[in-house]
Amino acid sequence: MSPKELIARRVARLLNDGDVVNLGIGLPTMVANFLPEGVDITLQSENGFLGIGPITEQDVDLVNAGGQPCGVVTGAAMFDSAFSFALIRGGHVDACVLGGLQVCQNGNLANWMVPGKMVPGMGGAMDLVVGSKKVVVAMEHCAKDGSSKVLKECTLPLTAVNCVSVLVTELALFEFVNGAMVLKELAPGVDLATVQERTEADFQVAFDLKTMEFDSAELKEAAQ
Amino acid sequence: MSPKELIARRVARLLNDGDVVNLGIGLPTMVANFLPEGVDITLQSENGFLGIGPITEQDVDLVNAGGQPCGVVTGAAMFDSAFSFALIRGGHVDACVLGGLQVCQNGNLANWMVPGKMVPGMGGAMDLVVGSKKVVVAMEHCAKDGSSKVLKECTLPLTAVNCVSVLVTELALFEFVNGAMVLKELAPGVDLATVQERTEADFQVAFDLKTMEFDSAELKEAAQ
Amino acid sequence: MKNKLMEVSDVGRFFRDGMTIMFGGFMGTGTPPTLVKALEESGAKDLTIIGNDTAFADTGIGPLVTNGQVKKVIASHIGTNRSTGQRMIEGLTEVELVPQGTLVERIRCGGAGLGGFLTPTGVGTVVAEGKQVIEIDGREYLLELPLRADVALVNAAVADTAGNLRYRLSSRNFNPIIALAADIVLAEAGEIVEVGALAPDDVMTPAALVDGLIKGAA
Amino acid sequence: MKNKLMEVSDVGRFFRDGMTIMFGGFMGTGTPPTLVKALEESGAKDLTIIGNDTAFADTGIGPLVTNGQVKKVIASHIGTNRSTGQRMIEGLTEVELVPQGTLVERIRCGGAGLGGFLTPTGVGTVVAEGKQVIEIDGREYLLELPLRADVALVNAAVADTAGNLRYRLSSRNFNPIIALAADIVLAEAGEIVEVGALAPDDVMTPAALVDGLIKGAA
Repeated sequence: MSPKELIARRVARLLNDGDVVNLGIGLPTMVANFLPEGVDITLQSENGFLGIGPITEQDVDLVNAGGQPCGVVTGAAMFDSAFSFALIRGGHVDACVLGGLQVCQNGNLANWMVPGKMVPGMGGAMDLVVGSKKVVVAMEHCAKDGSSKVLKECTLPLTAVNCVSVLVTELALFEFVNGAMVLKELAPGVDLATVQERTEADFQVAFDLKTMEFDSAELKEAAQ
Repeated sequence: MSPKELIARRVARLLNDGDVVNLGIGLPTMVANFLPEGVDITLQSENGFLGIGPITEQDVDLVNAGGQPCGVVTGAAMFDSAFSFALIRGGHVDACVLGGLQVCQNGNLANWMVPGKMVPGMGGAMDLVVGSKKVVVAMEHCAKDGSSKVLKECTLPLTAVNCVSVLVTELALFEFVNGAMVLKELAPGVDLATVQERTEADFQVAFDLKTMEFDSAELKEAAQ
Repeated sequence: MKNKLMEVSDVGRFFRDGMTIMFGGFMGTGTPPTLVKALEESGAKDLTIIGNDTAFADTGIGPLVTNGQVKKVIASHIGTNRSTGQRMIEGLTEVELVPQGTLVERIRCGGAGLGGFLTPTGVGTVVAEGKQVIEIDGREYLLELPLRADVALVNAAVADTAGNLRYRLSSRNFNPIIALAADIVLAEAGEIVEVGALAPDDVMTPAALVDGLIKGAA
Repeated sequence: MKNKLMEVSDVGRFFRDGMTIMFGGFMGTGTPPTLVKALEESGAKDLTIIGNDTAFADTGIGPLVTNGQVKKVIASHIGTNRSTGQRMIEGLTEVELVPQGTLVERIRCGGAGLGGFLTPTGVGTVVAEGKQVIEIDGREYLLELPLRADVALVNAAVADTAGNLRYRLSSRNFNPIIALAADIVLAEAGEIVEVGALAPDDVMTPAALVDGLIKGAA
């Protein structure tokens, strides 16, 4: 199982049956492939609909929030962008899953800009992390140069302050509760010392620290 | 021609071809009957559509802003109340015509409440008079007790300040220009002295004071 | 997608004394009759109701006021229901009158996660009393605050079993707006169809907003 | 109702140097290709363009930026059109980045006659710079101001000759919102039908908002 797949599989198990979920571009999109049996979620696309589905035939008028051709499920509903962000800001999205450049110990997220290098714009990310009931950041624990992306304080421009509910990396799962960052789970085969070493942020360790659970069918599938 | 009919006929000639118009309940509703030949206006109903038309068959889901069954013209469009008032407040209604309890010389209007007596609520009136490009008040010049309804200052709770563009009564037509009230027209057979006598407000008299014009076909029709 | 269809008899459990209830409708047109009846029969009292008007004494939301179940009304117009005015004068029911455009925008605001908005409506009138006035580009605006409710009662023409809704003609009015502004959204539709029977572009309120659905009179 | 149908060749007269233009579309989907082409061919320059993104170098609104007709971009995302970023770095085009929800709400605000709104989005970020922060019930909000344009370029799937519009699937996006926020609204539709062919409940933008209509590619 690649680090990204592990992250996506763990995030998928955070979602509840009946949830309305917005998945960001890239790694978060993979989450849809790993939903547990019996978990029925509705995917929101911030460009204007509920009910993203697998693509059946390409339609020039139907793209997802990444601008890519997509499909819709039976029972999907279309709307305009003002309505879409009324849904997002208004708490009608149960969870959003986004990638991150940096997360810091008080739950700030930076994921939209590297000054002087990458200034694509925030798109809908700032609204999503402020409005969604649960904000899940799905990212690799360290940057390519090995430096930690889980920091005491973000150095990049923020997407929002105190917004992250859960951070899932290939090493660990953290929850942010009342301003505190709490290590709740370790990835299979990862020990606490490794997480501490690769994390700049100060975090608490849950009394009931666990190892991420994946069911056997899942692990079998991933091994293939 | 009754006073009300005269008012309605004069107001009808204030509307321009292509205008979107909101007509209030009562006297203003009559205006639709007297549109000049070739003047195509679209009537807005603030409960949610453009294109009020004559009733053809009663439909339980189709009422006007007075709650009365109505019809729609070909090409009508329905929408929700938030959209309806976006149209109204946003300047997409060219003219609204409302009744009045009092109008004062600086263009304030009172038309929704008589304390201790009548407190029905303002409905959409406050939005209409603030948002419409042109606000026409259509009312009888004096109250039943003979007192003027055209005052130096309104004594009843206001609908809005400085909002009236044109006031049409059975005696006269006034325009409000840069904070000044100007008598522009006299009703047929009415002299300036009569208007002065029945008006408490201070007003200017236009250099080109005219008598209201009705075309001969109209007068003939009215006489029948 | 989850099936939201329930029996009318299941609806009563959503109502409690002291709740705030939003309802769709304009003088009764577009007010869900079966849901209002269920609320009436639940006997819930001390209600705050939010909607355009209180209709007539015996139609729309009217009977709830007449019955004395309502502690407070937030509406733009109460003139057609004499019992509302009478109870207001007798001090039995509090009435907050809000301009219609401001009322529906406050509800939209509550549903859209906004903290308030600036409107020119009501400046210089009694509506401005106690409100912050903010000047933008030389024009004065009132800062109006969001409205939300515990339960919204929505009337649709057609619903699929998942709760996608479609409205008809002037019965749309406040319905799609209140569907975003309450913790629990109950809808009534004259016609119930299978999921998929409403094309995605024909849905006016997405199923995700609807918690419970009943079949009303067609 | 007036017939709003015109030839593409009639459209150029609406464009002038220095104008502010809003356009529908999300990465090009729902951007009216024929109207953008007409704007491009008009040669109008020093434009301010307002829309969700600048699409790609050669699709949607992209070519206008690439061509150097655009002085300023107000958008939520410019990452997919390299020419926008490049011109920004070279100081040739000013870029104002606005969160997508705030952007569309600012446009709605401009079209709805509101003076501004309070949003939690952007609090504590660079987006808050220079903006008034207002606290409501203990939560901080940014006061965001309305956006309007001289001309809006709208893309519809179907239009009747009076200008009633209907959108299709995800090409709806910003289109119905910008149709209220500009002095002149020009629409393009792949299919033009007679007045009456669109049922009143199927219209998504009423004809009264549309000033000119052209037949685009289906």
